[in-house]
Amino acid sequence: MVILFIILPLIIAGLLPLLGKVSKKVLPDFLANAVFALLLGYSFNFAWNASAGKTILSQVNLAGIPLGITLRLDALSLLMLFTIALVSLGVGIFSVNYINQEKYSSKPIYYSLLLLTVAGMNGIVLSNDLFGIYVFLEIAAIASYALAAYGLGKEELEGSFKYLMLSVVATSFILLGISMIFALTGTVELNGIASVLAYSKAIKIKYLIGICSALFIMGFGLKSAIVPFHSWMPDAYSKAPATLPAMSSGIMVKAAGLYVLIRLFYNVFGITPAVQTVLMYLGVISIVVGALLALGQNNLQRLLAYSSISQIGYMVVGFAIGTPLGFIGALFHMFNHGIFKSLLFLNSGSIENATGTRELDELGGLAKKMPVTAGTNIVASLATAGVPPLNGFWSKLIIIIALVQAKFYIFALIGILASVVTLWYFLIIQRRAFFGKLNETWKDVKEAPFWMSLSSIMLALICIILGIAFPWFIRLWIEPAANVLVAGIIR
Amino acid sequence: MSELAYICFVAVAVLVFIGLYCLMTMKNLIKLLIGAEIVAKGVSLALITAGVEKNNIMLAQSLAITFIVVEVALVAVALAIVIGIYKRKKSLDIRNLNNLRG
Amino acid sequence: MNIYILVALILFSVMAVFLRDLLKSAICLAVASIFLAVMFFRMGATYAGVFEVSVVAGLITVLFITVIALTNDDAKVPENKWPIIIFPVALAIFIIFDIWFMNKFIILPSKALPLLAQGEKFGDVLWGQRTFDLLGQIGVIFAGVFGVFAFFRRKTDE
Amino acid sequence: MSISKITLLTIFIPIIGSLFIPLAGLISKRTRSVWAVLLAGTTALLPILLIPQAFSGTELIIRKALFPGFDFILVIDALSIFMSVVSSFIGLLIVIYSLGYIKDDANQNEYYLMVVMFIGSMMGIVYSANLVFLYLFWEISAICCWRLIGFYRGKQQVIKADKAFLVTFFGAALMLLGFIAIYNQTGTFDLTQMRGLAVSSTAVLLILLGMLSKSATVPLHTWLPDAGVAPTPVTAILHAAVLVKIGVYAFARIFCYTFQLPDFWLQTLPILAVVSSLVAAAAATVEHDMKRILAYSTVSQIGYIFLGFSMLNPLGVTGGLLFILMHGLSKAGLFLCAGVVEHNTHKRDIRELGGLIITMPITAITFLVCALSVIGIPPLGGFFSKFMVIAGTVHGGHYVAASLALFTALLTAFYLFRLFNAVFLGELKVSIVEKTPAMLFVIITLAVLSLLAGIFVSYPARFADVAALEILRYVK
Amino acid sequence: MNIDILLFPILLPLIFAVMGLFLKSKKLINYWAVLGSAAVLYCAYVLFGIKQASLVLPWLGHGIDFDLKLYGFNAAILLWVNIFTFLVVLYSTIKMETSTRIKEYYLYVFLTVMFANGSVLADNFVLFLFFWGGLLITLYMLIMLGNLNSYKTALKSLILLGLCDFCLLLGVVLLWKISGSLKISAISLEAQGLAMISFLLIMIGAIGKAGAMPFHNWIPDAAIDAPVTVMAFLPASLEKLLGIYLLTRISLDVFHFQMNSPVSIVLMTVGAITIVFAVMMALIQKDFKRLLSYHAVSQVGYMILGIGTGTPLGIVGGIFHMLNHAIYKTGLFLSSGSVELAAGTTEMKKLGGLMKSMPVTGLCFSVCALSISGVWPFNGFVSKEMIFHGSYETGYLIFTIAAWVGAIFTFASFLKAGHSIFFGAKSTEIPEVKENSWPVLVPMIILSAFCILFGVYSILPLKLFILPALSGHPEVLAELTFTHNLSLLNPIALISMGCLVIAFGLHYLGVKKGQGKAYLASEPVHNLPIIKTIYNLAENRVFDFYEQGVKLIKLLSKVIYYTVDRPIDFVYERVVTVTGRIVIFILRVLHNGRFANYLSWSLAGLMALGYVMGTLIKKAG
Repeated sequence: MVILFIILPLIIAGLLPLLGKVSKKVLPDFLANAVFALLLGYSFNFAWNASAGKTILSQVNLAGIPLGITLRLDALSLLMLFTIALVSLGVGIFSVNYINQEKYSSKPIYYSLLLLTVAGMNGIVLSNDLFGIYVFLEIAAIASYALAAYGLGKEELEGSFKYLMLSVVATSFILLGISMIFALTGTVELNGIASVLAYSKAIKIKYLIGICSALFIMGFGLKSAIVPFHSWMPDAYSKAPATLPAMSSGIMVKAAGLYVLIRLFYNVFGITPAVQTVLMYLGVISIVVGALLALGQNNLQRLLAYSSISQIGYMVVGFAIGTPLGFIGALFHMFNHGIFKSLLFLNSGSIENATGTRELDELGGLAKKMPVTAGTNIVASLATAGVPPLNGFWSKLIIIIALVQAKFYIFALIGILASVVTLWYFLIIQRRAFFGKLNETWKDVKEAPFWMSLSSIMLALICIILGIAFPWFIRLWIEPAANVLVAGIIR
Repeated sequence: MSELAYICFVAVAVLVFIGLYCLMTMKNLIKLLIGAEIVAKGVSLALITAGVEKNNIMLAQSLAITFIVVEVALVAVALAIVIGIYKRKKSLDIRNLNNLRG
Repeated sequence: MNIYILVALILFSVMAVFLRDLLKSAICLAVASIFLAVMFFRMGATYAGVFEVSVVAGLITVLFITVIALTNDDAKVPENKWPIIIFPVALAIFIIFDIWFMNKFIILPSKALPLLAQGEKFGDVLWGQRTFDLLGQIGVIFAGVFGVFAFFRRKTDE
Repeated sequence: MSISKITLLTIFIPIIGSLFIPLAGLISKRTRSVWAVLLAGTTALLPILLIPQAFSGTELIIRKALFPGFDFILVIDALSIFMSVVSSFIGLLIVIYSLGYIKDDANQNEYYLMVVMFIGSMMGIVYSANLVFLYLFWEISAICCWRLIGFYRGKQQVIKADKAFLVTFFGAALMLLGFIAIYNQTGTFDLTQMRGLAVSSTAVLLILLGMLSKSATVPLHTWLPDAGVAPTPVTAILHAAVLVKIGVYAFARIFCYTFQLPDFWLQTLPILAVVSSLVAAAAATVEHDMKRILAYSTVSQIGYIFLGFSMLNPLGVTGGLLFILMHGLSKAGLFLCAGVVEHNTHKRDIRELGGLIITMPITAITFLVCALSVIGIPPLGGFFSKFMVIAGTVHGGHYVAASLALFTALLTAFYLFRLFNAVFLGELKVSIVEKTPAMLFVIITLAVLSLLAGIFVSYPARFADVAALEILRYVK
Repeated sequence: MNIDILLFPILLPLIFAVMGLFLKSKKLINYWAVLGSAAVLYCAYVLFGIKQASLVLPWLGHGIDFDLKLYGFNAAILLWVNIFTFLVVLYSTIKMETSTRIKEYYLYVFLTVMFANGSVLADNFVLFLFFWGGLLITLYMLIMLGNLNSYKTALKSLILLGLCDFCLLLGVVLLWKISGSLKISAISLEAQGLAMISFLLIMIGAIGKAGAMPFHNWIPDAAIDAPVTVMAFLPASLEKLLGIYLLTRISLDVFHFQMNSPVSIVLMTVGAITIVFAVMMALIQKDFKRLLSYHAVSQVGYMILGIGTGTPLGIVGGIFHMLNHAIYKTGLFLSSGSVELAAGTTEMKKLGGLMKSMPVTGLCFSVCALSISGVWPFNGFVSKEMIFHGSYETGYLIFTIAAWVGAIFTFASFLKAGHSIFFGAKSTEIPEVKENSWPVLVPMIILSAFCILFGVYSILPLKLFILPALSGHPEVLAELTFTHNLSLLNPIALISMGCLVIAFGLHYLGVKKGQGKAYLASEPVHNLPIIKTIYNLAENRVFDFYEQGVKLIKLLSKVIYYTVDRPIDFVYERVVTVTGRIVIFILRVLHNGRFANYLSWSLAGLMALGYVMGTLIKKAG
């Protein structure tokens, strides 16, 4: 029942506002998190199948009547499902306390929006249909526009509006691309497109595919915030409730952006050196620009947004190399980034929950008052910067190794130097928020409530454990997923 | 490519151009949404044209219909945001929406 | 004939963009939608045409007008003059570029119009092949509804 | 216990044990201190059990398969045992010293956690024969340093901590790139499989940058003087015992023991080492801050170790290894003496101090002994190490380098005595007596050891000889 | 346990030094020290009797062994080292009585003895350096025992001698490289090329220890700051012995050089310069100890000159002069200490006419002073004559003349000193003085006796102590006859006598000009036109190698610090951060929050993408 990944959150999302009349807090908390946990557990159900390299093309039946739904579950989509479930569980647990803040309220609506984003992402990941990808992308996107402005502050609305308008343009271009593909091949199913394109070698078709590729890179690139399509991200994140960026940067940019890109280029269109080159450069530019911009930020979430841009650059580069090692590195980094970046955003939520601000220069010395937040933040920061023995180190290492093996020495150097800058801005966070002398204003600040701390600790533990146990994780989850990409065009 | 499809694709390009031109130059939030709508029109025309081109108008229609539903939801949310902004800023000028920068 | 409809569509779109009065632009947009629907009919996409008329020309226009009414009074936004002045030139250049581009990179038009054969029924296609989209539509509608809810919720409904 | 078990325990007892320090701290301060000392003590004791293995002249390789290319490999030979004995022992002394030094400060749990983990990471670096794991432990030590330098949480402290972390991370990241370049060449990170391999100059440059940054050698050295804002035991541990030795150890392990250096670097390295020595010594002559002077002095002395190792002849390498020991003892002694002074007077500017020999005679004498050892005056240990390094340099044919190194030794004498005179001699400006027996015990131990290491130099020298032979086995 | 007898001279002092620390009473310590030095002296005497012995123990590997070797020459040096030690310790029992740090004092003295003995016996260069360098520390500590300012002088000595030691170290290492061995007695090289450099470096170590110019500056300062016993002990006796011992060994055994070879010229030049300039400085001193200390420097010049000649006579003379100098200079310092002990000052201006109240001291002083001035028949005369002859034989008359000039001013300055302190009118500035007790007098008497004995019966020390140095050089021995040295009637001896007369004349003139005040006797020379400015500069330490060196080092350090270190730090602290900030500023300005701006980036990005893709596809075909 692969469809459960989509149906379950969708149904609960629909029910929650109604049930919310019964119980305003406990029930939504419980139901939503139960769904996330269930999805997480359910994704393990397929793990052995997928790691054996099998692809499930599941035809959904309703009481024996076949419905027009074909879902594709291979190791790559399973990895994504797993990541989505894990991060959303973390975010869901975090929200239990977080959304109690006065300015947020209305938990049922909040959770149904959260569930809708999850449903949307699961749909994207499982879809075997280009148009289906678009539709579910819009579900996730619309829900996240609402979440981005959930506090209804004027800056939140501003960020949300820019996010929406830029996304609309992006999705329009995606659709233009889809219609071109449709006009070219007569189908929108991934394997259909792949099999048609596999036989067309004419130069004009190559040009057309090139144009489509450009459109998709722009569209999904905007979704995944690749420079120069990144500008919505800092604006949307800086004032939004911390759970949205955690969700969005943690998984949405990957599921809605990168995943689709690699799926299309490696499994459907077939990779070309042109796309590789373009992606490589975009990735490197993202790495550099994102890291530098993050360095100059004062708002914690804005900083983290730029940091996400930079980290996504690494993944893009990793994917663009096109070697198995590159895939492993990029996919592993994708997973890791989901964990530690959402942890970082959740930390910023904890800080905001405790102090009411996210401006770094107003903070200071919180480590004493909020040891859990500070500790988990160090773990996540160092993991992002690629400091061993945390998970981020291994993924970055693999990407850099792949770069060197593919003879992209300069890019490898840039990647390394950018990680120094990464460490730099994380040290700035540490210095300004946690590691300095206690700012007198915050002498009565308390540690984050139980569920928030729990979720932070959970994610931080994953970072540490993966730092040590990475070989097993790579073997079980990452390598099969990479093999899907290595295998090339799907049938 | 049929002549109809050719003409339609030109129209799609023009519509998208107009929409983007609107998005680039207009200052009123509602105007911007209208621009986005025009782009969306271009896109739905493109979908249908592709169906015509491939002789698969039924599939194209169903895609276009789904697209229209999505469009409605989007516009609804966007307008809700616009009203939210109007409530807080008493202005619909995009130029006032630059508190977030740097 | 097709070309006139398309020209009208474009014309109304342009008017929707450049008319000062928001109400008038919204109506122009609706008219453009109707022209688009006509085009759909002519291309055989009847269901899409109906949807275009009812939903886009109808529902969305209503939404626009409601919002315009809500924000009408003191929301006059001064627009720049130069976009209107430049627009015809830009459009002309774009069209020339577009035609050149399409001729160069995309296959040139062939005279023969294809037969608009209707092999399958629309319902079969929609329900048999695109159920996934319908599922998506449900999700989109949920998202839209809850999204709007989220924006118009009362802060103190705890 | 088997050798391999002892080695694994040496690495993992401090690293894992340190994680329980905060828990012990929840029980009581005393429990925590006892636990920390116990961990450090065990870590100091275990490598000593390995010494017979070192003299057996064979090496033992432990291999735990993980992921192709990322196997966990430990190499146990004279070199690694030598390093681990030296650094864990000094580490233990420093932990004991801290008992007195930071007993009134906040965040002690974190302090002990970081110090003990630091010792553990050093053990990890020393025994790792896989470049990736070497790097891994390398960065763990950097993290610990970062927290330790910023221990006092003042704005300046934290900024300097960040600087130290960034500079070393910068170097280390480039070093990683160098490792990857080698991986690209050989397909493995396993050092034991690459012996005698000729590597490209670029890879050498990249790896060298990492070593230089960690060992605070010119031009990547300025973080070290700035790290003087740390609590003193930390600076001591940073400088003398462990941190800066990491770089030279890695140099010995990677460039002397494993790879063949290109000719260009064989010619350039001595110059680099000597210049580093000289520049740092000059800076130490100009500075006024007690700890900064000592830090620059460390930079300067590290140059000698590099000089010795870069000669790749038995004399130079033995000298370098002995230097690690002698410098570890005496520089730790100097820093801890400075710590006693600072702890009691709360002053670090030598212009504000003076005449302390009257009130703090023990500190003054130990300082003097350690200073003489650092300068390299017999009968103290520093003499032999310096002599052998210079002998090695001359034997390697680098006459100019040797003379410059000696000139630097003269400068060393000059600035150390300038410091000694300013702090302990002349007019008494702050009259404060010595306290805290734990601290005095440690500094006396270090001074006595510096002296004994000189008088009974033949024992460590034999050990160093064995290690040097080991190192040079694959040098043509 | 079987301990080789060769270890005794090293271990005994160590035992006495350490045990001394545990003694409580001052008296006991004094006795303990005398006993200790006597024991060591006895030990040295026994060894002197043995003459030949060696001991090799493994030590550091690489050819660095714990290698001791006794032969005729170093047995003699060992004996003399311990004789001086014994005398100084005996003297110290009274002189240092008032010191509160007597325990430390004896500790350092015994350590000094240990190191000195060790370096004399060592037959391996590293072992030699080990002991040799150890002397630095004890010297430093001994000087520190002096007055409040002594630490500056102590540092000065440490740095100057440290410099010499480092040169020595480099020379040794170079020698090792060249010869492949570290065993002193096994190396035998021609002083050419690299070996010459090595020789010069080791030579610097040797003459630096002996106190030749320009490494002498700490000695006059120490004369003021350090206890006088320390002066008698180290710069006057032990360091001369050791320094010249090393110089002899390297010049005779380790390296060979011909007469008038470049090395020889260098040595002679250093010697001559040291003689002249130091004596000129000595001449004008107003303080007795300071005057003596300059002479201690000046006399080194003779020794170096003698050894530097490369002629048998010169070498023997140089070594003999070393011995003689140690004897009379120790005697002189001890007498100055005696004066200080009794009168409380050593400033000549304040003293006068002490002969009556301190006859023994005065007599001893006179003997030693005549001895140093080279008056027949005291020992100084014999060795100086040998050096004059030796230098004359080289053919470079200039060096001989320099030696003569030195002799003139030496005598003149001692006439001045003796005249102003012991003779002449009784001073009113000091209270009534009394002769000192016997432990002070006995050493002086013994030393004076040696002066006379070695002068009259010079063949005894030459046979007994000096000739062993030349063992293994039969060709040198063959040429050596001592007959003409004892004869007063050869031209060189006559000229030397003439010099003494000139000196007397100078003194007479000076006293006359100074209205009978003897301490002003040197003023005429002092006030000579050009010389006066030079003196002024010298008094302002312009020629002070140490002061100028320190200035230079400080300057150099500053230059390096501000041109290398700070700029590097500047890169980290400023350049990186500021560049980063500028780039970030530009990037942040670009992110101006305008929707149209962001949209235009996206569209421009799309167009660029399309263009790039197009060209790439075209390229790929």
